[in-house]
Amino acid sequence: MPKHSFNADDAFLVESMLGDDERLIMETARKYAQEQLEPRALEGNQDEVFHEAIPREMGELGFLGSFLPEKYGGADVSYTSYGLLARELERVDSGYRSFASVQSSLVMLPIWKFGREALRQRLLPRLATGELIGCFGLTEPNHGSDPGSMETTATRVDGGWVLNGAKMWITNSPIADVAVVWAKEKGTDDEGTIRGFVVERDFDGFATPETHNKMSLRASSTGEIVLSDCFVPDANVFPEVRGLKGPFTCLNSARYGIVWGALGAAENCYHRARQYVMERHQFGHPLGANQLIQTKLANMLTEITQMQLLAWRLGDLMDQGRAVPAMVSLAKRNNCGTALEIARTARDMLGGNGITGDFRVIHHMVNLESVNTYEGTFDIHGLILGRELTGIQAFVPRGNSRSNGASRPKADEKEMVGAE
Amino acid sequence: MPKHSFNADDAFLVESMLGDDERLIMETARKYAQEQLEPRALEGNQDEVFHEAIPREMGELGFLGSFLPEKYGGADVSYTSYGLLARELERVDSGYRSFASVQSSLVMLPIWKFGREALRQRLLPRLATGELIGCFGLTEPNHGSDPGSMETTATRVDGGWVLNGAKMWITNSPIADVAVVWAKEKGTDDEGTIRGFVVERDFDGFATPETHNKMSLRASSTGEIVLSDCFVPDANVFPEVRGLKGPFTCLNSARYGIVWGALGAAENCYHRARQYVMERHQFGHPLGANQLIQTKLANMLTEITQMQLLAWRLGDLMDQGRAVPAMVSLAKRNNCGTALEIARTARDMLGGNGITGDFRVIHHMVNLESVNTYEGTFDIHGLILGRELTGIQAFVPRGNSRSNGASRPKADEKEMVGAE
Amino acid sequence: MSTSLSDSVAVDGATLGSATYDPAAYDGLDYVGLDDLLTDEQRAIRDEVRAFVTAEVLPLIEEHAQAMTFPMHLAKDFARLGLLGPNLPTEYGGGGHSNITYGLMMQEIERADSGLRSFCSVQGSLVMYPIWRYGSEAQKRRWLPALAQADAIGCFALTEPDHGSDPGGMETRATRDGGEYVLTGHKRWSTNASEGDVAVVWAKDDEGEIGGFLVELDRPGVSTPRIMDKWSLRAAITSEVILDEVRIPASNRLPEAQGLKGPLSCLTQARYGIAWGVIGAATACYDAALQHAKNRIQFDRPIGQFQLIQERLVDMMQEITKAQLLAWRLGTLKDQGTLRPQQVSLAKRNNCQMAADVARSARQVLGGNGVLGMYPVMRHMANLESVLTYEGTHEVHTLIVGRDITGLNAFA
Amino acid sequence: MSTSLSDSVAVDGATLGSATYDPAAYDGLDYVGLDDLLTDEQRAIRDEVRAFVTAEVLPLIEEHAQAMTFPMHLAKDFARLGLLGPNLPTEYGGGGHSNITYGLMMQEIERADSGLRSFCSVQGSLVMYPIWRYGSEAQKRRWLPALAQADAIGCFALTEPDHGSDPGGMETRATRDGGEYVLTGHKRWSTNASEGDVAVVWAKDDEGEIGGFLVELDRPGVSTPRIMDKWSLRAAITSEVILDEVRIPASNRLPEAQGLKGPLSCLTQARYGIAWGVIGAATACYDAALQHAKNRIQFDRPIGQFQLIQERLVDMMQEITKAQLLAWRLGTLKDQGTLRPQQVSLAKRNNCQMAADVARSARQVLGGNGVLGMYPVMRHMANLESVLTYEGTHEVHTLIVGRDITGLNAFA
Repeated sequence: MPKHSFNADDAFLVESMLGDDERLIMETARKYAQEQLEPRALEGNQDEVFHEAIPREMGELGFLGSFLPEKYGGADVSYTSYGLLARELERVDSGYRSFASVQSSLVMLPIWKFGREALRQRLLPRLATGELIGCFGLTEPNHGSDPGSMETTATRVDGGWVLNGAKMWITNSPIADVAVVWAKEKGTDDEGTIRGFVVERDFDGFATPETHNKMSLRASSTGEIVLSDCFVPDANVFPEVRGLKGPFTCLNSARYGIVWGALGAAENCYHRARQYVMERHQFGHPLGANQLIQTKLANMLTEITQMQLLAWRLGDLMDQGRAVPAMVSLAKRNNCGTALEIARTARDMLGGNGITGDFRVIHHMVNLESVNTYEGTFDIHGLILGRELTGIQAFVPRGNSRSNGASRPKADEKEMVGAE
Repeated sequence: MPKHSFNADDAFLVESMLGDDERLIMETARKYAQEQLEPRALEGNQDEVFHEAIPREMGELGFLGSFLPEKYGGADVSYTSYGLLARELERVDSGYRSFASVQSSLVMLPIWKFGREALRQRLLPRLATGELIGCFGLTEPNHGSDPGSMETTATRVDGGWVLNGAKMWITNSPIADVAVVWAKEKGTDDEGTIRGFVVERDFDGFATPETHNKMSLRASSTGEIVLSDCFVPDANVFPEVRGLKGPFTCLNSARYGIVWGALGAAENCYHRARQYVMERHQFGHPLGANQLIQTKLANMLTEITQMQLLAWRLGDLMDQGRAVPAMVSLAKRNNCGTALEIARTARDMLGGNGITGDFRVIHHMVNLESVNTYEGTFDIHGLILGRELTGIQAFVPRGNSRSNGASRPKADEKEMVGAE
Repeated sequence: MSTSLSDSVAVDGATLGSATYDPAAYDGLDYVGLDDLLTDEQRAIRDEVRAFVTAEVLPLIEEHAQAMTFPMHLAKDFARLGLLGPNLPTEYGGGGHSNITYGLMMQEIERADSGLRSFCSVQGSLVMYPIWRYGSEAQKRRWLPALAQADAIGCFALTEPDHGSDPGGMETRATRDGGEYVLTGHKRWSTNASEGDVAVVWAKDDEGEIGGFLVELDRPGVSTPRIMDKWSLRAAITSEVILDEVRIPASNRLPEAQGLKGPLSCLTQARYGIAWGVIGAATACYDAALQHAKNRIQFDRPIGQFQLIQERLVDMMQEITKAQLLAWRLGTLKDQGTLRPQQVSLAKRNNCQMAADVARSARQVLGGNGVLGMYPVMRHMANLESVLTYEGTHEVHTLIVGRDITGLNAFA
Repeated sequence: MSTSLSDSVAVDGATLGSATYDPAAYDGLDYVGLDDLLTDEQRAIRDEVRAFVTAEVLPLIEEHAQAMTFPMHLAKDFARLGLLGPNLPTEYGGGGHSNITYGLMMQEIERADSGLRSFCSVQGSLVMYPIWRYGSEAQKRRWLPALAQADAIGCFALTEPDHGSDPGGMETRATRDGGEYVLTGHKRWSTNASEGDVAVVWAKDDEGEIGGFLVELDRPGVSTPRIMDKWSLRAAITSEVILDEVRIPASNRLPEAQGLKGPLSCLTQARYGIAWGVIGAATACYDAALQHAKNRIQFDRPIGQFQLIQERLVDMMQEITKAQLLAWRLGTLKDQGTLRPQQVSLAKRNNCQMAADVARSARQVLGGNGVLGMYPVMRHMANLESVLTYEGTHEVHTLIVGRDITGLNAFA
């Protein structure tokens, strides 16, 4: 075996499998993220600030809805490229990747896939430039993992629908110009059917109170969507899509982005920990001279290499049109859970300094608590995979205290999520 | 995302990345292993039997030294193919893969790389057919992780060398016709230099007592090599190679095979556990209907998918000539440690039945204890990686009770192993 | 070095390389002074069993495990040492000891092998206990003294091939026929059955109620084929119990045992013993790993100086110490009569997983040699796979305790 | 639903969706009857502190953590409750309590926040203890009653920016100049310093020996900039202590403290308190997770009925219970006077890791809401990152205990 050098950041040379276009996008995103986002991230986390220039900056570089056709302002890039973007943004902060994921996968994607042509032409180009900001309203206070039980309603009226209800944990909502909102038909023949609506900032009865004092994702903006007799014209309704298929299409795309994003956060924690233990001396040696420290680094690198390969292969399969949702569940669950563990270990390796924002690792650690939870928790994705492997849904417990089988919801209608 | 079906044995469709030749080899090996080896494995483990027909069967199918040039009896196959072979053999039993690894990577490889042409021509073709069986003598009773301290000596005499010493944990030794033995020059100008020798069964002073009552790898043959004034003619000495570079070249190749082999064992445990929990009913439902069981399956599949990707990518890099030893350490450590965990979980999922040989999982579990230990333990590969990442060797502790820096061995001369 | 190393390996102990392990040097583990919580008598009994194990059991146990034989001659020694039913009243031959003493005994005997502790658990907790608790006076007088003295060997027949975690689903039937019961069914995983004199068989009667029946194993229609293909508890006899229209007098039914509560109460007794016993297995593994770490030289120094080895040793010791505390607390509650089965579930779950983890880690400390019988670790590790599983798997105890703390039933 | 949900979130408690958590319903955790091991007085004191925490501390702690302020008005309450130096003799204002009582107090106060327990630990174990143990009679009389009454606030200045795990490498110097010492150096991670009256500063004297010096914080040359950028222990004041040729009378040196043993003995006291304290933090997290699991409805039933949730809850409860036993045993040994520092290391290592693991798992049970201040879990989780690290990291304690059990030194 020849003595090539070993790349401690890319142990299995995954980046060398990328195409030239993909590499260019990756490098552009890395440069932007490190030069423009990293300097703002400390303040963003410390003071709960999402800097308002960011959307347009990202739009200018083509980072928003990049996989959309050019006619709608996208760049028609591969899923792999979309993933690489997410990785570079989250290498700085999960909050920045969350912003871009929501805008791209949860707002632009459904408008493109489900919206009427006029709506597409009116909104997508301006969402792509970052001139407009979007958010996605699925999760409700009492319905996180179980969106099929949502309580928000849409009542048919002349020329449109009237929406009532509240959504929470909505990234971007306080600053959003448009919201993709999911609600159940009420008073129609299809009572209870889930439909999608594009609500705009100036509609009456639309409010988005901000959620303060989060201990996670502080560099992004989070709020609610409160809908009080909010009228949405037919032009803003998704005409065809029904049921949870609509939001799940969006979530699949967003989860795919998270697979890469969590990798970026983990890589950054590993990188910072490695640097720290080489610089910090105790007992006359760098911390990195200790067996207990070296094997922590080795574990991190081993996990990261596998996360890289999973993300790369998933992108490859998406680009070939061969991916299925269970693959996304597998990778989302693994990469988020592993990234969180890596962040905790890195925090620990930084000792007392690790609790300060300056060293940035604790931001990743607290962010990843959300990332591991939203868009389907670690446990829920385990059960999605388990259903795939056994053919049996185990979301709903069979405990003897509820012997009435009739009350058991249909598995297909109930995928456990909790959106971004 | 289209609704392809999900492959529960190959979640990320890794096998679809193989070339046609590779797939053919994989399928041939799988058929042989399942049809010829699987029926013998229970007896092999129960009664400590390595069935003597196996070497010639494998030889006939071209499984021994397959990566060697055809002129020496090999088939010039890719490293990926070699890995696929190892995976199929170890899917049945680590003992069978061990036999083939030793023959291929630890005996044929060094004779081919380091031996004189006459020796190659005399031994390699017969080793390739399985007519001759080889073994590899590096590890000594007091020197497992630290082969540089070996005590076996080679004294120069007219026309050859006289060897004295003992090696242990030698797969195949009781049935071996030739042994590749490593010893230190004694009484020469290069006193202490490690050299390689090919000892043959009929040489005087060569004995190979068998190790009985192993609780691991019982389907393969293990013994010692005892050398008592054993004369080895110059024709059987490796003329050029010096130091640990010789044995380490062999070990790198063997470790690479283990990366794939451990994957096969893990896949088999997962497969058997999955089958069991679907067939076994408790409280009126298949065990597989339980959340606690489903997430165990999901974890196994997630780990196996990553092991597959690691092995595939490592083979790819080996075939491109871009692999370095640290990559092999990373993958060996990960895949063995993970396979052992998977085997333990699978054993547990089989409940009481899991302790019987019939269900085969416990064979994998006890085998993998050895596989995780030999050719560099989990910890040692962690420190090899750690050295790569920090530039500092931490094999040798710096504890204050040994303040005499002079006694510290050179890191390069001391890679911790423990051969097969 | 002209003689074989290997021939002596599994038989004589540590002759491979430098000797790194001396089982006679064993001195238990007591990092937080738990000995002070014991009475003088408890310590004396504990030390007596420990010395017996070192002198009489350790020299032969590995050979029995390899050969899949049970050292039946030890049964009389167990009786002499009071290991059979130690916590039952002396009236019927029990030891009249505290439950802590009982626990310490199980701990020491399992230091040798989980199979030997299983033997004692079955005899004491699964056979003598139900006869004492649910039996008639005649049944007590007939069996308890003989069982305590190892003049009779008992077994417990509850688990069926298709009903492991779910004993309520049992298919074995006891049909009343005049003054007799006719038993038919298939039980599995019964320790001692093929060497035993009597089985406590759990079966459903004509009303579908679960009852306990004493079945002498020489009755027509009983067969007890051994389960031979075991990789765990090889030094214990495990058998099936196949009942083909076996007739027993109606007086062989345990009069006071009604419903699943009967066998479950026995399991609680046995699980209590397991929670203590596995501490012995774990400590044996820790001791072997610690001795090896101090004695094995690599790179010119003991491997115990490696941080990674110390981390393993400290983790083992830490987990054993906490398991000791838990077992001790369990014992005091049991002696006070306030112990709840769910507390026993917690300790069984924790301590078995602890012991399995310790054994696995110890095996790694021992390196390649750790797979050989010269060290007790691989054997303990394999044994503990059974101990993890029997008397309620980890998952079953999770759901028992989970139900206790949430009030919600999550059994599938 | 026309009003905002979020505005009230972090302030008022559980208004998001259905209320799933009521901090006042807290009743500790006692799965194996450990209360019976306590005296009536110990239980009464424990309950008094618990009630105080529920009534006076919990309503305001989240706000302080968010704002990075310490609720200094509580210091007087702590004094009244006897939380400052509870195990020191009453002669100088200490509480004269047993060490178990001291531990219980720390447990209850850390149920609210690790930062509050840190405040008490610093005042009692790191300031009052060294003055009591190593100080002159005059120093004791001058400081101990005032510190016990919270009339004076103390801090401990040992760690330096480049010497965390390795205090022997300290660079701070105390140079003798006639009747004075002149101190120069830079200390970091000093709780309370910027609000304090006196610091126990550890420095090397002209002979290179480590000594303890009482430095009034209003002396010229002392500055104590706060460390503001913290994500952990935000409700505690953490500062640097920068000494620039600070002159103190020679009589401010602690006469009996010689060498590293001085500060290390203080750390042993504090670590003892931590081993108890983190149980409170862990139990608070467990309680929040358990309540949530029972109350949060998804798929028409409480999520506590999910096996995966029960598994988490049982694991948490199991680990907390063992940590309680370890702490209790530590306390009895300390009260007997036989406690060794290595035993404290074991408990600090085990219990802090336990608490961090419990907090992390509890956070997952809480789902998305778990990142908000309406539940105490995210705050505890973040706090415990500091507690894991300070007073000896997990790795340092591994190597301390490892050296103890192997006799081999593996510090790099």
